[in-house]
Amino acid sequence: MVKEFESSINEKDFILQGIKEGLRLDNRDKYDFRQIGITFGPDYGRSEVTLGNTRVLAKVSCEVTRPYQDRPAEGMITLNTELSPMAFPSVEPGRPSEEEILVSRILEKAIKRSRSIDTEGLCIVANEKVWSIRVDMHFLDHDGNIIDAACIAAISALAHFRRPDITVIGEEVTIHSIEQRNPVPLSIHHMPICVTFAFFENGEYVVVDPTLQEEQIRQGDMTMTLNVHKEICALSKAGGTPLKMETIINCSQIATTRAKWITEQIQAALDAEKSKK
Amino acid sequence: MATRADKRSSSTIRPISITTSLLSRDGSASFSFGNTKVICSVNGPAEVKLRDEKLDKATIDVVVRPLVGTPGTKDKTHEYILRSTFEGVIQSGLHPRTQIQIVSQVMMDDGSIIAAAINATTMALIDAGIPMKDIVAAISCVISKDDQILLDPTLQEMENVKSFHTFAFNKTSSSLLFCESLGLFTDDQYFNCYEICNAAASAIFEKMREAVTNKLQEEYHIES
Amino acid sequence: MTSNEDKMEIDHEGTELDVVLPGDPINIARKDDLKLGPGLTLTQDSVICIKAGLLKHFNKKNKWYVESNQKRYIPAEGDPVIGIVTYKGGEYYRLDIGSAHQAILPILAFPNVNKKSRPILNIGSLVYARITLANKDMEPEVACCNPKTNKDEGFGELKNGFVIKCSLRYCRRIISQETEICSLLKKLGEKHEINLAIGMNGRIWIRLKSDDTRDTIYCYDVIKRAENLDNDDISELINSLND
Amino acid sequence: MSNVTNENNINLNTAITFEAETFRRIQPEEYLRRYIQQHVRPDGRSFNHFRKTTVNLSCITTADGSSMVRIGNTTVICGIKAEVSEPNVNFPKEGYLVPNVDLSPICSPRFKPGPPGEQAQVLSENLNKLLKNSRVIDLETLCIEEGKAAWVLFADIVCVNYDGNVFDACVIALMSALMNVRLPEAVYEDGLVKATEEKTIILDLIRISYSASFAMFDGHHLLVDPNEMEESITKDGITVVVDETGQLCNIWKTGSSCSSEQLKTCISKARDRYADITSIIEKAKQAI
Repeated sequence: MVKEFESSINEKDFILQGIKEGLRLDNRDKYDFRQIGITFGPDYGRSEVTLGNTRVLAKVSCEVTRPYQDRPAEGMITLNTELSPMAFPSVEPGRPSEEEILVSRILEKAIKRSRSIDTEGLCIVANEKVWSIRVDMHFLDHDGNIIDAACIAAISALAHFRRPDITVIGEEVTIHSIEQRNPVPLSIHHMPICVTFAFFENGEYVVVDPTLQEEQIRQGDMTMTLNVHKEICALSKAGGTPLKMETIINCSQIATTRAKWITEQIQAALDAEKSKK
Repeated sequence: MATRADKRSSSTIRPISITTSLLSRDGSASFSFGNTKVICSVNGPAEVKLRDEKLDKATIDVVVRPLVGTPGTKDKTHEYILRSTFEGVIQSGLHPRTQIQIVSQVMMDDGSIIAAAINATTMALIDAGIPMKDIVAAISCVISKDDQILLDPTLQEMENVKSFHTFAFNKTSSSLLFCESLGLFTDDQYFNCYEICNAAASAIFEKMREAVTNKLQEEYHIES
Repeated sequence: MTSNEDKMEIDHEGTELDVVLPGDPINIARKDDLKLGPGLTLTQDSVICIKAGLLKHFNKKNKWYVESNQKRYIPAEGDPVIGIVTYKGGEYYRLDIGSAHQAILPILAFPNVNKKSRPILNIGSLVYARITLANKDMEPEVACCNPKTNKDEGFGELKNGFVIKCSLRYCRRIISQETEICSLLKKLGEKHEINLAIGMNGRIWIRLKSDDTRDTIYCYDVIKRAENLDNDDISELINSLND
Repeated sequence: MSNVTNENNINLNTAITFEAETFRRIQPEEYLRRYIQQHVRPDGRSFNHFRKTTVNLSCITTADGSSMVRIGNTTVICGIKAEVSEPNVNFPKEGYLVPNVDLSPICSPRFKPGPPGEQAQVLSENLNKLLKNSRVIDLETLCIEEGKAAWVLFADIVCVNYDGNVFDACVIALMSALMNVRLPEAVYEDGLVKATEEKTIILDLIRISYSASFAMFDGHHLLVDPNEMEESITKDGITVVVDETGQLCNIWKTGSSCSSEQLKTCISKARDRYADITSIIEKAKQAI
């Protein structure tokens, strides 16, 4: 159990002073994201995202299972966001920390609850066999804003994923291997993108995509999940300083432009991958 | 010599790639055999939990995370393998009452995962500057249905084989540190695999030396 | 550049790279008055290497050591370090210096202090101190004054400014005044008046006289970037400073 | 042997002399080294001497097959319970054999209550891999109706007394319990499985494999069947599993280095051990 690295008062004061003057250590503007790197794995559904020094790996896999009784004709999506001691040294394997619960809840809302993936399309034989899609998130390095990086990784992995093709004759289901029939992508309605804000001095100063040092001194944070059509899927403001309505509206404008920019980055990476194949 | 699906001869290893210091931890490294890739991070010697504290040496804590699914008994066994293999090699007596935490994460799974994890751990420990009296290299092989020994098998080559072997050797005396052999095999087959993997291990040690040399050249800006 | 014993001098023993890995046996001709530095150890009869890095030796003094780099600091006596106060006790402060155990800074380890005039440090403040006791079985101890001269020699609390985190080797290079980095810092000093405190534990404290945030970030960036540059890149960096 | 007075035979180069028990507690390694130098072990055994092994079968009436194995003080009980369930969708013709080792606090104070610790999980995993890879039982013989119903054999192994070398005891217990299993006739009719009252069907096992474990001390002393004290000092060791034809099924070696000659001796000793165990099991079979 290694204590989270605490910075000194001098560093905290300096960063706060910098934010007040609109200056950040890595010379970013207050509404800018860090450099995003998306690399897709040799196998389908594997995406490794770097957001500055924050690094997240998402792996999508599928299997055939029985559906839930109350939704016999719908597939399932499960998300595993266990924090790894690689990125969070002070985490105890087994006992989920408070941060882990917050992160997994936001990602759950962003990817599952927002109906981004069409689950009806995952049904094979009603209340017999459905596809169960599993997204495993692995946090490799944490330099702030793990939520946005994880969301980009999950969405790009789901978009990159292909499941084996199947033919159904009555009860009989045959699953074709990748060599026989080329695999089928998931049907994605829209791409929810998380944009995280950090607030300082009772909401007077706002910063997008905070680094770990900025996260340590923020007084409040908010994560907006929205898609490229300017629709808000989820909004999480868990405690922290109360914010005026204008700040939230102002943040939503910034969030829409950022979400559009990120979606373009994901699309560019996907197209590059397609042309490489 | 029946060549394999990816045109390799039976005793060639897939292309090895090693990168170090890629994470913000004290030491980190990624090791890959072709499409099998494992990232390992080392943190320490650092603060230890009171209940794990040992008075005369460092506590070695290992966490192994699979690529898919939640960690199960298979990963717990890999943790036990990594800890027992490296406990004999790390000079933990130099840092009493501390903890050296090794976290190994599978990035791509195309066979020989435990061998890649052991090699990644060696490189991560070197990157973290943890004192060791020797280093460890590991390699796997299978004996196929027609009694052919295939070195460094891919996931596909590991299905319906007669037996599957993983060996880990140390560098100086290249003696055996870890071995797991499963399936049905005779003594000669076992010792054949032992020799082939021993030779392959020294090739991996050369790759490790090359990686360290390249990194040092970069750091000291001396073109070799 | 011949090295003398007392100054911590990096000996530029030619450019031929003698890379060693843990476990490599080192064959040493002269066994008499052999001095083994960091990274090497004696087993039964032979010397083996326990860290990866470059093997260096001074044949005059038959002193051998391995020059390696790492991020995790291992306390060594006499090292100046930058610590963060994490606990304020009656008799001592506890500092986090980035090593396995936190360092103890006794209240009396300040120049001309007595029971009454206590130094005021609170949790989270930065302290520049020298390691007085370092041993693997005990918690390290630091002090902010030189017991002989009872002067603070620059040690004590560091007020505002910022901290650069870097590898241990970079700090060693700066402290040993390698020419390129010296000239870089001098050049930087001409533009902005800076004072620096170099901690051997991979932390460098930087504060500009003008306390201007923009310039401090500029200097922070220059020093951080110089870590991975080689000598001629650094001179390029120096020329680029003029504009 | 263990309470030998230390005045006479331990050479007195060490100035201070201890009561044997305190010496063992302070310097366990040195204590063991003194014995090994005299080619004897603290409990009086020679290096190649397995502890007294006894097996008795069907000791649990409610289980479909059970056995209790004692190797010296290490006591392990295996109970196999058969149930019916749907076969895996990818292997419609196969039943399941699920071994699980439980090292509960009863057997030794080192185990805490709660979920299985690392050692228990490693034992279960190694047993599972042994069964799967060296095909002890053809899982298709457990199939009742393809794709619909198949037998699941839950093999729960509980360690009652822990005194080292639990893996050997578990392997013997599992194999002997499998031999002891009696299953009822089962037939599948439109969604229901009908099983006859008396249980007569015996599992046809393709292979019976037994294991032998060794501890390596100071790099060149091979101690057979280490007890708890020896295991805690030498930490890890070698386990060799052979089957009735003498073919190797599994070699598992962790910890400090060893040479191939030592591996050869372990393999030959494992084969000798195999003969002893089969005779013990034969005796146990007549006993029921």
